[in-house]
Amino acid sequence: MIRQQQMQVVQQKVIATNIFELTLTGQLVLDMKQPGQFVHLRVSDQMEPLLRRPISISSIDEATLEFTMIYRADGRGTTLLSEKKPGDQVDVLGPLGNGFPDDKIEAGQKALLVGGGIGVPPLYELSKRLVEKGVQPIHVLGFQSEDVVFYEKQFQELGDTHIVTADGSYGSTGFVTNVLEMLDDDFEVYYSCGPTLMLAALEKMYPEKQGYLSFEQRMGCGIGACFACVCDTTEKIDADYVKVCSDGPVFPSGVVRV
Amino acid sequence: MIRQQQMQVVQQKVIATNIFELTLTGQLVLDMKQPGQFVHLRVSDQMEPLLRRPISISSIDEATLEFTMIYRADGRGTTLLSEKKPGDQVDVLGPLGNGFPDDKIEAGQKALLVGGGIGVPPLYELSKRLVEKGVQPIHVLGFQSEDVVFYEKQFQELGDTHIVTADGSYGSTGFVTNVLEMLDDDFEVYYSCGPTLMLAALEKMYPEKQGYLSFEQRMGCGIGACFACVCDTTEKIDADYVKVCSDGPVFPSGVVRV
Amino acid sequence: MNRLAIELPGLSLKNPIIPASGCFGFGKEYAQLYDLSQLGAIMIKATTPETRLGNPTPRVAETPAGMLNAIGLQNPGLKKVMENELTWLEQYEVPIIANVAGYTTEDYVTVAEAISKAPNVHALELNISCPNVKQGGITFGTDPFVAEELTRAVKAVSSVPVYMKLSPNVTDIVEIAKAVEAGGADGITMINTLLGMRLDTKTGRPVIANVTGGLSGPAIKPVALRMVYDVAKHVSIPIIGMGGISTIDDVIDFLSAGASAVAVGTANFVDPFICPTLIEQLPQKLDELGFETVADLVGRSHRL
Amino acid sequence: MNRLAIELPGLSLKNPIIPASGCFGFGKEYAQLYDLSQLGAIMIKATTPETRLGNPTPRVAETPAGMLNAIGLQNPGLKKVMENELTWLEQYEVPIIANVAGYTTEDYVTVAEAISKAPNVHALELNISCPNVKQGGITFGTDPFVAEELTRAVKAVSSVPVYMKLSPNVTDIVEIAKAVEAGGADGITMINTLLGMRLDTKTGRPVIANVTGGLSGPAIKPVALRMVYDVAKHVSIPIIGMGGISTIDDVIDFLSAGASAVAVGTANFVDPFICPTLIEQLPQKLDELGFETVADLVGRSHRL
Ligand SMILES: Cc1cc2nc3c(=O)[nH]c(=O)nc-3n(C[C@H](O)[C@H](O)[C@H](O)COP(=O)(O)OP(=O)(O)OC[C@H]3O[C@@H](n4cnc5c(N)ncnc54)[C@H](O)[C@@H]3O)c2cc1C
Ligand SMILES: Cc1cc2nc3c(=O)[nH]c(=O)nc-3n(C[C@H](O)[C@H](O)[C@H](O)COP(=O)(O)OP(=O)(O)OC[C@H]3O[C@@H](n4cnc5c(N)ncnc54)[C@H](O)[C@@H]3O)c2cc1C
Ligand SMILES: Cc1cc2nc3c(=O)[nH]c(=O)nc-3n(C[C@H](O)[C@H](O)[C@H](O)COP(=O)(O)O)c2cc1C
Ligand SMILES: Cc1cc2nc3c(=O)[nH]c(=O)nc-3n(C[C@H](O)[C@H](O)[C@H](O)COP(=O)(O)O)c2cc1C
Ligand code: FES
Ligand code: FES
Repeated sequence: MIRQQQMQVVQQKVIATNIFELTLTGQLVLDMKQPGQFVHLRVSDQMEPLLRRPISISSIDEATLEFTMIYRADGRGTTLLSEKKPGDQVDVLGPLGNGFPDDKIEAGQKALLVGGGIGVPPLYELSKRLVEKGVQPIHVLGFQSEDVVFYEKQFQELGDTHIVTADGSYGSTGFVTNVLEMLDDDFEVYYSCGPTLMLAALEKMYPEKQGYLSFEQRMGCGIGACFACVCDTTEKIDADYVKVCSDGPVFPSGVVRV
Repeated sequence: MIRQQQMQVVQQKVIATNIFELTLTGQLVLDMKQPGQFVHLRVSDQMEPLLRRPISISSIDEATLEFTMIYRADGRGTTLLSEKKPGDQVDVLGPLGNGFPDDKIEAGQKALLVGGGIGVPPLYELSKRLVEKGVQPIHVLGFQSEDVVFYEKQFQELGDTHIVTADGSYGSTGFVTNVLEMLDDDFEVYYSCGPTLMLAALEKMYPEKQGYLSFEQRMGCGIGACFACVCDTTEKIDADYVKVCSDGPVFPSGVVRV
Repeated sequence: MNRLAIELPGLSLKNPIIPASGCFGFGKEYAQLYDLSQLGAIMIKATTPETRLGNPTPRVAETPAGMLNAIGLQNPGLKKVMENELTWLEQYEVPIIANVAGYTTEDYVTVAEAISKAPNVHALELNISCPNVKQGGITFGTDPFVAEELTRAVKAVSSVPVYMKLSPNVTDIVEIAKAVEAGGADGITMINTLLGMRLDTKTGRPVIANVTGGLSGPAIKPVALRMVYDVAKHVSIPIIGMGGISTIDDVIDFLSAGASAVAVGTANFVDPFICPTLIEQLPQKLDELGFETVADLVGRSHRL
Repeated sequence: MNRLAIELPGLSLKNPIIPASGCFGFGKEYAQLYDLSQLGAIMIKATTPETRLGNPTPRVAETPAGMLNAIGLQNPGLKKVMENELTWLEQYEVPIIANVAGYTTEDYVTVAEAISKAPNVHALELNISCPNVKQGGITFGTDPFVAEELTRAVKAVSSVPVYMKLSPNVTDIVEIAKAVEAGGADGITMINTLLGMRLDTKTGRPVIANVTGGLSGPAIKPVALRMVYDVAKHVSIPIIGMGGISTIDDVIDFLSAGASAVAVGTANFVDPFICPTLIEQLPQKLDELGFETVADLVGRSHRL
């Protein structure tokens, strides 16, 4: 169920240059069912900035009623968000959208998880759930440069983790595709979140594989009412368009025209 | 000199229902020369609420570089201001305008200080300075009701203090004029800040006395450039109009057409 | 007696709060959050004769205390709206105001004639002002003669009262209001969005793929309020006011300026529960202001 | 070479940052805060033939990310402006753009002819769009024919280049821009304020004594930017852009949209040091964006 709730900041931490990890707590966590879903946050009680910001859920802890997000403080909204301190309230609308299905793969099989920059966070909860299920995840995570790399250790604890930076300042040099070319493709399903160009490259690289891709669009309502976030579709599905917020943000590969 | 400075909150205290006492510190305090001057505050770094809020200086402490304001949290801006905590910064433009002159009266003489509601604060610094000078102040302070009375003790320490409330819930009942009618008029100068109707009543009551009245107007710039805050004048002065922000807020009685 | 009730041509509103067209889809999404029967009415998304896929994305951009949109009237088309959306909405006790759009008088007439026959459509709102669509559209709302003729044409075929939705992008909105009144409009809804633009400062490119978009949200409230106030002075048909409403005070201001009911658009995106919240706050606000009914409050600024 | 310099008819600007008319008086107040010689130019307060006392107060009201004003062109009149204000301003190395207002063509002609002879007045800005003044004023800016004729009349008597200041309260601003260009205008300044209103929710009364006022500040930036972008596409005389500018990104956006320089109004009230701050930030911003000069940046959105 979608709810709107004032949730409390438990922790706010800088984990890389301009990259923040924010943990909130509240009952709404109990409704978070799938990795890859997102929340729509109000960053201010004032009328400016006005709109909510969509941020992916990066890990969920039902026991403590806490969930964590990782985001880059970039524009006005995310900068304000980064100023929230423990005890402050954040107005959360969520959980929204459809995440990564974890029922497409079985214990003992391998899964490929490919993240680009600020698209990495939702893969963390996914990977945890896959591991719990007995699936073996392989992580390929691309970043701009060393100073914005985050969560390497956390992913390593869950499975093989390859870091690649565009400027070569850490891990291998280049794009995630450069790493992927050198890896076996003995995985069952791939999951990815990151820049659209990256998602497009993956679809091209693994035309025969089952894949799940998380897309981004500018949003208004976040719940499917305003038609701000539509994407064109391919012949693969019947609909003329899909909405990232309510039909996605995760779609099977081949559905969204990239 | 007028300056713009990020000043630090030292203390924020509720002193009556919705009435706050806010103490800030910074070098700007050294420029505060006169009781009755005001500061123009930005209450938010965001674009809404947009304009600065004019608030009177209620006491000045050069030694500690601190000054205090007393304000009612009413609209959007003052409510935001009331949420500032010790250590937070407030963007202050000031000191602005011309305050109450304390050179119109001599040691041993009596001064009448009449304040209405949120017009009371600037009289506090004035009274302190008069007392320092050897002047004997009489305070007549009007409020709506008991729950919004403030600073009674502080004024009592400086001189005779009469409290009057409109609903009679504290002190005498009625308006400041009801109290004034019962007092001697053996004072040299009167000083007042409060609703315009009150100021007008005072001028009528003491046509022969020297008086100084502090006026309010909606403001834009606060420094005399935008012509938002003009008041009509009487024949008593040459100018067709005066600006509350830069010519006032304090004017000799009889200057502003009320 | 219901203090919040308002009677308008075709519309017996249990309260004056209506989600604005394009900001509420066809209600399905918000129905997940609360019971739509609470609402005064629902203004559904613009409907055109055929399916429309709208503009390329990005379609929205944030601006100071506002937002731009260039959705481009995306909608499933008349047939599907009637079969799927309106039928689905019948489960709720709420009158529907069908927003009608098009590029020719025939488009409007086609949609108006058909959609006005749906049992739960109690009024039409003619979107003659959408600034997002390149052909036509814009002219209907900016030329008094054209606006009057269109009103007349639609009135001739509609089975329910017709409200004309005015564009604020005009020199003289009173002139347009008078024209649609002369054309037989039963009411006016106003305002649609102001034409605006945002650039990506880094690249210099428009953020909205369509280059320009419609500005809505709190930023435009002063313009909307002024227009409602002016139009209310000069026409005698009722007005449904909108533009930046996001608090109960905003509702009061539009009613005071002469609107008989209000629509809430952008604020739904900021707070999806805004409409029920406003409905809940209204009685207490009436008490505070010393008014017995909403109807008593309508137009009070003109009576001072 | 000065990277920030811009050459416009009559104006050799050392940088493109100009305080907007009515928001900076005649400079005296801001001169207490910083050296006015830093500024690209100064647009002084509207000058009319005679002293004017303006509208009753309240004259300003805050709105979401904006403000309304109805000052009503208060100014000391032509004679005193020339004798006191302009003479005083001569101590600064800064070109003055004299804002001219009036209610008849003769008013404009009288002020323009005289004030254009002041040694430090390098250009005129004709305020044909002030929405605050009840008589006249409004028509000059909303009718293309009238605007063209007025331009011609003023051009005939002015000793310096003439910029026409456009009103945004029109259906088609490009039409007005083309008209003033045809009338011989040397440049355009835009936009003036949008007509708006605020009510006191408690009483239902207009907050501004004049009932309506002009909306300015960040709220109107999207509208202003769209208009500058559209006009730049259709005229070849230069534009000085304004409307809601309060950050260096706003400056870049207006230049990108086609303005050759910008004016900053309301933001002076929020941050009295905004103009020198923007001037200081501009070179670094040019570096970031990879532009050598301000001139290179002008109109880049049209070249993408
Ligand atoms: C489903 C989804 C999940 C996301 N998850 C994450 C995440 O986990 N971590 C993270 O750092 N970022 C995430 N993003 C991107 C994030 O929403 C934007 O970075 C953020 O909205 C930018 O806001 P701002 O205030 O910093 O920028 P501003 O420039 O002030 O934003 C202005 C407007 O544009 C919108 N906007 C700007 N960039 C984007 C963008 N890339 N996508 C969508 N809207 C945008 C804003 O929401 C706002 O409405 C996600 C986006 C989507 C759609
Ligand atoms: C010289 C001067 C000194 C003042 N000193 C004090 C003081 O010491 N303590 C105190 O509580 N109040 C004082 N006021 C009044 C105070 O400025 C207003 O209460 C405050 O601006 C209201 O802001 P808001 O955000 O609460 O209201 P909002 O309704 O959000 O304000 C909207 C706009 O109206 C303006 N405004 C609203 N009421 C007033 C008013 N009464 N006077 C001027 N502008 C107003 C605001 O500044 C703002 O621009 C003073 C006013 C002036 C002119
Ligand atoms: C995303 C979006 C889509 C809109 N679509 C329509 C539409 O289809 N038909 C219409 O008449 N108005 C449409 N509008 C305009 C609104 O109905 C309303 O007139 C306007 O947004 C002003 O109200 P607001 O400030 O409360 O949003 C749309 C507005 C937005 C923000
Ligand atoms: C208080 C105030 C007074 C103004 N007076 C004038 C004026 O005298 N002449 C004029 O042409 N424009 C006047 N304007 C309009 C501004 O010059 C400018 O065009 C408008 O405010 C938009 O810019 P901004 O959003 O940066 O304020 C005034 C604006 C304000 C806020
Ligand atoms: S954001 Fe409104 S439909 Fe997706
Ligand atoms: S507030 Fe601008 S002149 Fe007084």
